[in-house]
Order: sequence, then C-alpha cells, then structure tokens
Amino acid sequence: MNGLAETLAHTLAPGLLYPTAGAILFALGLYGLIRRHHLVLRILALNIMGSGVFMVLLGVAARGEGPPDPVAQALTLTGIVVAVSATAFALALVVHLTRLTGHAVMLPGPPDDDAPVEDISRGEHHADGGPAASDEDRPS
Amino acid sequence: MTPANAEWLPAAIAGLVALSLVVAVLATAWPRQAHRVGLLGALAITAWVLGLSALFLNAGPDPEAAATRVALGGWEAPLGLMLHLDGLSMTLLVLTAVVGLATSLYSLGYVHDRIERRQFWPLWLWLWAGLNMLFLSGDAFNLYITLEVVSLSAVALVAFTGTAAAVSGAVRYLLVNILGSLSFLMGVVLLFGEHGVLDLLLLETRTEAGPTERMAAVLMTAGLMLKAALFPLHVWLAPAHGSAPAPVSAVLSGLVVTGSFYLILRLWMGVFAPLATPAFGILVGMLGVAALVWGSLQALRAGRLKSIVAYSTVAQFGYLLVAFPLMLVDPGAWRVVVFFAVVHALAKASVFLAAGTLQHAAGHDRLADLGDVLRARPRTVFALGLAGVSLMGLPFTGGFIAKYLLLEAGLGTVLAGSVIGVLWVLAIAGGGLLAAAYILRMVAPAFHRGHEDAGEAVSPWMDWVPLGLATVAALAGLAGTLTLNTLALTPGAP
Amino acid sequence: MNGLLVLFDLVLLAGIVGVAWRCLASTDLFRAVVLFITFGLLLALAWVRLEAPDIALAEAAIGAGITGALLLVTLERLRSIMAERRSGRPHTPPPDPTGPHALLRALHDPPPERRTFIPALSFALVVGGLLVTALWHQPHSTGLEPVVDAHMDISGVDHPITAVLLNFRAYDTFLELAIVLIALLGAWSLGRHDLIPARPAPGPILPGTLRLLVPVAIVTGVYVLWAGSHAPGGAFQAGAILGAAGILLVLARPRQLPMAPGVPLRLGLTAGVALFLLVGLYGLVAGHGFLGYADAWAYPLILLIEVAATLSIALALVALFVAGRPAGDDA
Amino acid sequence: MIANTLTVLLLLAGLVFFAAGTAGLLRFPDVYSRLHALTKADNVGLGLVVLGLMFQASGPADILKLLLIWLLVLAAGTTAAHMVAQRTWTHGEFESDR
Repeated sequence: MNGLAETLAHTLAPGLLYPTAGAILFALGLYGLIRRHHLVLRILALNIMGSGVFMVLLGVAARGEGPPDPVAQALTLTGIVVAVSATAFALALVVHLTRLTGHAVMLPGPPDDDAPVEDISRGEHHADGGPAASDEDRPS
Repeated sequence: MTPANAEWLPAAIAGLVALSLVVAVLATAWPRQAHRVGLLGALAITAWVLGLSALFLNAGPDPEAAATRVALGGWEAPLGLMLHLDGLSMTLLVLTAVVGLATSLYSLGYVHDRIERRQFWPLWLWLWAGLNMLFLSGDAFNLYITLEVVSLSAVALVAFTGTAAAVSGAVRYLLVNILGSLSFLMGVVLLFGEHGVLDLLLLETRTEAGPTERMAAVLMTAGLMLKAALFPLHVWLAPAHGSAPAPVSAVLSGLVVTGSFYLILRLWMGVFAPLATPAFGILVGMLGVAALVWGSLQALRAGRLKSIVAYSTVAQFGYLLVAFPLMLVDPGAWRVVVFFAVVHALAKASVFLAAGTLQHAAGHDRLADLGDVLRARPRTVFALGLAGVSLMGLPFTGGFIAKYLLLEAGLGTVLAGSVIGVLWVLAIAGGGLLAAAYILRMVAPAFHRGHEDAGEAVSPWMDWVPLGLATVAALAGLAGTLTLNTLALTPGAP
Repeated sequence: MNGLLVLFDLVLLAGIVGVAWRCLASTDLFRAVVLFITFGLLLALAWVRLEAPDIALAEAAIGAGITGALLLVTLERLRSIMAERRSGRPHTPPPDPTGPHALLRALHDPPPERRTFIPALSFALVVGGLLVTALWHQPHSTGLEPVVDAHMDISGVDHPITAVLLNFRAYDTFLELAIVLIALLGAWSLGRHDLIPARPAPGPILPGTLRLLVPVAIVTGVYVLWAGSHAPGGAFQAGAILGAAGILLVLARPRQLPMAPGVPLRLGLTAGVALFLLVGLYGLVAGHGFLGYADAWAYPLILLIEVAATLSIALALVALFVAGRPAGDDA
Repeated sequence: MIANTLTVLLLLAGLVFFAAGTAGLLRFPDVYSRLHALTKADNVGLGLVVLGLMFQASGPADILKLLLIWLLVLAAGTTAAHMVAQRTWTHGEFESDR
C-alpha cells in the first residue's frame, strides 16, 4: 500500500505530470495538423505543438529539488517570441493566398507544376500595393 | 601550428558572424541602398571566408587540433554559447560564399525594380547570415534559432513576388519548416532534459544508446529530413523551388537544403553516433534509391524548366541518402558525400540561374516553347550544359570525381561482402543515366534546327554569372583533394 | 495540501488538453480561435504553477494576447475578402479544392474525412507514446541552474533569466530579435497594407477607454522593462504590452491608417538589433568576445539594449498586426 | 486568523458570482442577456475576490495594485460589452461566417 502511494506520488509530481501533458499536446497538434485542411487551423495546430514542446521543457526544468532551471525558462521565452513571429508571417501569407485564389485551404496532393509563373525580372509585376492599396487608404 | 594563426582564428570566426550580421542589419535599416550594401557585403563576406579558410588550413594538418571553438561573450560552455569551426563547417562556409557571391551578382541584374530590390536584398542577406551562423553553431538550441532564421527568410524570399503560385508554394514551405523546426526542438528538449547541457560537444561525451537518445534522434532527423526534402518527405520542394525567383531557387536548392543535410550528418557523426546500426543504414539507403528513381521520373515528366531542376534536386539528394549505408562499411566515406553535396550545390545553383536567364528572355519557362530562345542564347545553354554535365557526372567534371569516389565506396561495400552493396552501386550508376536523360531534355531543343529568337534583352550579369558558376562547378574536381583534405580536419570523424 | 495541488495540476492539465482538443476539432474557425486564446490563458496558469512567472507574463501578453489579436484580425480579413469576391466578381469562381460550397464557407473547415482518421490517430499515438516513454525514463538532471547561479554576481543583473537572455546566451536573444524583424520583412514583401476590416462602431466609449488605458499600458510596459533586471519581466514582455497598446490604437482609429513615415519607422524597427550588434562589436574589439561586456559595464549596456529592443518589438508587433507595409516605406 | 477567515469567505462569495455569470453566459438565449449576466456578475465576483485578497496584502502598495486591477478590468469589461452590444444592435446576432 505504501509502495503504491509512493509510486503515485512520483508519477503525479509536476516534474513528470507536466512533461507528459506536453507530450500529449505535441501529439494532439500533430493529429490536428494531419486531419484539418484550413490553413488557419493548421497554424493553430502547429502552435499547440509548440506549446507542448515548451511544456515539456518547463516541466523538465522544474524536476529538481532546487529552483527551476533559468536557462530552460529563457529558452522558452525565446521560443514563444519565435512562435508568434512565425505565426504572424504565416497568417499574412494565408490572407494573401486567399486574396489571390479565393481559398485558404492547402490543396491536397502535389500542386499544378505547370501553372504559369510570373517573372519579376521583366518588370511586368510590381509589388507596389497589389490589389489592396486603394486611394482610400492614403490620407490626403 | 603557427601561433599567429591560433591567435587570430577565434576573432576571425566571430568576425565572420559579426560581418554577416552587420551587412544584414544595414540593408534592413537602409533599404534604399540595400543593393549597394548587398554587393559590397557579398564581396566582403566572400573575402573574409576565403581569408578564414587560409588561416584555418595554415593552422596545421592535425585533425584533433583543427577544431576551433569560440566562446561568445567570453562565456564557455555549458553556461554560454560556443561557435565551432572544423573542416566540415569550413568547407560549407566556402561553398556558401561562392554560391552567395554568384547569386548576389546575378541578382543585380535580375531584381531591378526599385520596390522589389528593397524587399529582396535585406531578406537575402539575412538568409546568407543565417547560413553562415548555422554552419558555425556548436549549440543545440542555437541551431534551432539559426534554422528559424534561415527558414523564415527563405520562405519570405519564395513568396515575395506575390503571385498565386509563389504564395501557395511558400505557405506549404512555411508549414513544413515550422513542423520540422518543432520536431527538431522537441529533440533538443529531450536531450537537454536528460543531460542538462546544450553544447554539442558536451552532449556528445554524455550520450549513449538510451530511450531519450533514440527518440531525440528520430525527432531531429525527421524534422531535418522534412526541411532537406529528403525522400519521402519531399513533396513540398518542387512547388516552392520551382515557383520562386531564379536566384532564390538557386540558393534554396544549392544551400538551404544542403544546410539541413549538413546538420543531419553532423548530428549522426557526433551526438547520435552510438545509435547507428546496419539495419538503419540500409533503410536510409533504400529511401535514397527510391528518391533517386522517383525524382528522376518526375523530372522526366515535368513540363517547366524550373520544375525539372527542382525535381532533380529530390533525385540528387537520393545519392546523399545512398551514402549512409556506405558510411557504415567505410566510415571515411562521409567526406566523399560532402564533396558530392558541394559539387551538386554549385552545379544546381548554376542550372537554376541559367534557367532564370532563359525564363527572363522568353517570358516563361515552358520547355515545349523554349526552343527559339535556347537556340539564340548559346552562352546560357552552354552554362546549362556545363553544369548539367557535372550533375550527370561525365569525366573531368567535379561531378565525375564525386560520383567516382561514391562508386568506389560502393564497390568497397560489395567487396566487403555485402550483397546489398550491389544495389547501391547500381543506384549510383543508374542515377547518372537518369540525370543524363533529363538534362538532355533541357538542352536538346538548342540543337534542333529552327527559328531563333533571343527574346527580351538580358543584363550582362544574368548572361555571364551562370556560366562562371557552371565553370566553377565543373572545375571543382580540381579542388577535390583540397576539399577532402579540408574535411579531414574534422576531429572525432574518421 | 499536496493532494490539493495534485488535484489542481490534474484539473488544469485536463482543461488545457481538453481545450486544445476542442479547438482542433472545431469546424467553426471563430470558435477555434476563441478556444485557442483560452488555451493560451490556461497555459499562463500552468507556467505560474511551474514557477516560471516570466514565461507566464510572456504567454499571457504574447501567446494569448497578441497571437489572439492576430488570429481574430485574420478571420475578419478572410471574411471581408470572401464578401468582396462574392459581391464584386460573381463570375470568377475560384479554383475550388473542396466542393461547390467552399467559397461560402470561408471560415468553416468541413469535418475531417474519415479515411485519415486511423492513420492520423495511430501516428499521433505512436509519437506521443514514444515521447512519454522517453520522458519517463529520464533521470532528474540538475540542468544549468547551479552554473548560472555561480555566475550571477558578474552578470550585471539580479534576475537569472535576464542574465541568461542578455548576457550568457545573448547571441540567441539577438537572433530572436532578428527573427521578429525577418517575419515583418516577409509580411511587408507581400504588398502594402490594406484596410483593417470591421472597424468598431463609432462612439465615445472606445476612444474614452483608450485614453484611460494607453497611459496605464505605457507605465506598465516601462515598469515591466525596468523590473526585468531583478524580478520577472524584461524587454519581451514590455514590448508585448506596448505593442498591445499600439494595436488598440490602430483598431480605435477611423478607417484610414496613419501614414507611417518610412525612414523613422525603419530605424525604430531595427534599433534593437542595431544597438545590440554595436555593443557586440565593441565587445569583440575590446577583447570581451563578440556580444560580451566588461563586468562593470554589463548593467548599463544590458539596460540600453533592452530599451531599444522593447521599442523595436513593440513597433514590429503593431506592424505585423497591420500586416502590409505602409506606403511611406516605399518613398 | 480573522483575516484568513474573511479571505476565504469573500473568495467563496466571489466564486459564486463567477459561477452564476458563467451559467448565464452558457444558458441565456441572446447576446444582450448573456452580456448582462457576464459583466454584472463577473464584476461583482472579481470585486469580492479582490476584496478578499486585500486581507492578505503585505502593505498599502499591494492594496492599491489590487484596487487598480479591479478598476482596469471594470473599464475594459465595460468597453468590450458596449462594443459587443453595439455591433449586435447594428449587425444583428453574431454568425462568424457570413
């Protein structure tokens, strides 16, 4: 009986409980990434995977007896900022893709390789605003 | 070892990182002059890398003493971050400098729109800085960060023309990259949790074949394979590389993919070395053969010039996978593999640049309608052919030496009594034939009789740079001994 | 007491996993995003429980706050693009990957197909199971806490996380600032910014509240920045708070966005990396190593870098919310 | 001892209000009544929680900070509720996909 209580206490210590939950989040994000098609949902799935990684890292850092490892916490902070930057850029791409094609879903299968490709070196294309910049946008 | 070298080398290494960053920051802060900053920076970085390699080679022939570690901010590992330079990283730095300089010169002609220029140069200089930092990093978490620098700037470069094909290629590329990075980071976290350090050399001394190492190896290798587009995780490559602007495709296929491969090699030679088993090697080799066949077949079927080149990257990276089982029999074979990767990067970059010139001239890159331009532009076709010959591995080119050495290693495994070695030999020889087929497909229209039309005028940069780089790729065979000797200066590697 | 804490852990973690599951299973994107924001707030609680108040602050401000705002404005943008397509150009059907109703369902994702269920589930179970196995076999390593502790007296600051971020591993932090900047350069390269759709209805309430909140946010941001040297806080949390204030200001304006001046904006965005790099170069020349400081100068230099980094992060986060580049940047 | 008892009682009372507000959010039929339940009950609930925590504060500075938090949440909650209500008034009930 005592042995069981000890095992339980060991298993339920935050140093093991939180990394386990982090691993579950990682797997859950992976599952969502495979199953869902809308790009915004895929980005959410990747973010949840990332949170899983951070939870493992912080949980592992809190395992010892003393104060938690500050290096692990610093790495997590760095990771969160990287994640938000990548997310912001990904969302900007998704909006742009929707504007161009009318959908925000990753096409299943390999895309059309023979689709025409615009060539910036010929100066036919100008990235000076695209379809979005209207005059309304600029203050007089 | 000369004392002067030993003294200067650490400062020169930190200086290379600092110089790349200064150039990138300057171009970001001052976009109006970004192309001038970029040109001067490209020259300066190349000169610095060449100087560094001279210092490095002068430091002496002893592999154990050749690795130089620099403690950033004066903090030694495990507390601080260490930069790490050895023969392997030196070789890839030189490769990056050569391809980087060529791409920069080419871009002077290719990206001429004022607005485009302001977007292109800062991103490209960040990408270059990221690659330099990746090859010099000696810390597991820092590797993750440099990988992110490389992949975010690479994705941005794919997308920046803003067309539907480019943006959808970029979205796919970005999601794949984030997934790969997260998988890599999870591996780093597992190793950190077990051993409490992040420095690669310290990790190497502590790792054994336990559950943590196995899981970390799987996660990190899978993440990097995804980023390197190694078969079967390659599906994203062709859309991203094929629809990017030509200089970007050149850098992606030549350098970025090679960077991920470098990391796989470095990890398996160091931290994960205790885990390598023959069964694992054979599995990876099989994947390589499959990549070789599948990529070549796609390249034979593709309708666009740049798609052919992009699929050929998938195929050529099959060779790199085939090399893994060879390394288990002959540990020294890794040097041949790296040499092959270097030659491939040079040749592939020049093929993409040449394809960009043709696309510019014709206004499209549909192979079926490219004949007129091909016939009218012998210089570019020559560059295409010269680099292609190196990819095929015809005699007297860098590609020949690389493939010859690979074959030799393959035959070594056969002689060592491995039946499956026959498959590797067949793959290496057959892959060359397939490469010949799709490369001939690209240049063949130039030799048909027909109408000639030079198309749109092309800036001299776009005319000459592909030829120059293709020549370098072909002549790389002459630098074979030098490269292999430089690679030998990697401590801990056979 | 210990039993209560375990109960708290279990409830919290079950809540986190459950919310993440609901978020990824949702067919309605708006619901998914709201659940994701909830997920971020619950994570912040978990970080407090793991004795990581710095991360909790950052998660609440960056993970839940800024990411949430980015996601919501993205949904609004997608909705308005779809509405425009439907009303303006009825005869240009998009290359439709998922069926005739995909256009109408821009903010819905149909429930996943049945055929991916088994492979995805088994793949996730294998990965998760192997991860858990590896984690349960790990010894209790002390990590780097003792090493950091031994060097705190020469780090220039009193808060170990700030010491790691801005002194021992300053290189990582520099690159992190660079990544924020690269993400922004990438977003800017896609084109100029457009209108932010669905502005709040006009009225005195929002501007009034902002007049109250923005000064408080600025004071809080500066406090969090200053506190970072000896307590939880620092440049990233402060930058996120100021960035959030900036996003509120952008949202509260009438339809036009202000014409951001090109040169000062670029300089502000690069101030963090530029100053960091200058200090790093000085360290290289002066013999402290690249990105190193003389012990006596560590505190003022760290503070200087943090101030510039806060400014750059705040500006970059607002710019990422606005998404496209301002017209002034092309001038 | 008295302070601790008061804290516990006030926290419990606050939680009751929070629970009521959440139940209202989940059960009420339309946006207006949901807002009503949420803002009123939660503001009182938070007030009680803050009041309860004040007995645990170590000095006047902490008490002021707690008070400030309550006031800020009141201001933010009011504005948010107003904006939700106004949008519903002009655009009708929310449907996230239109």
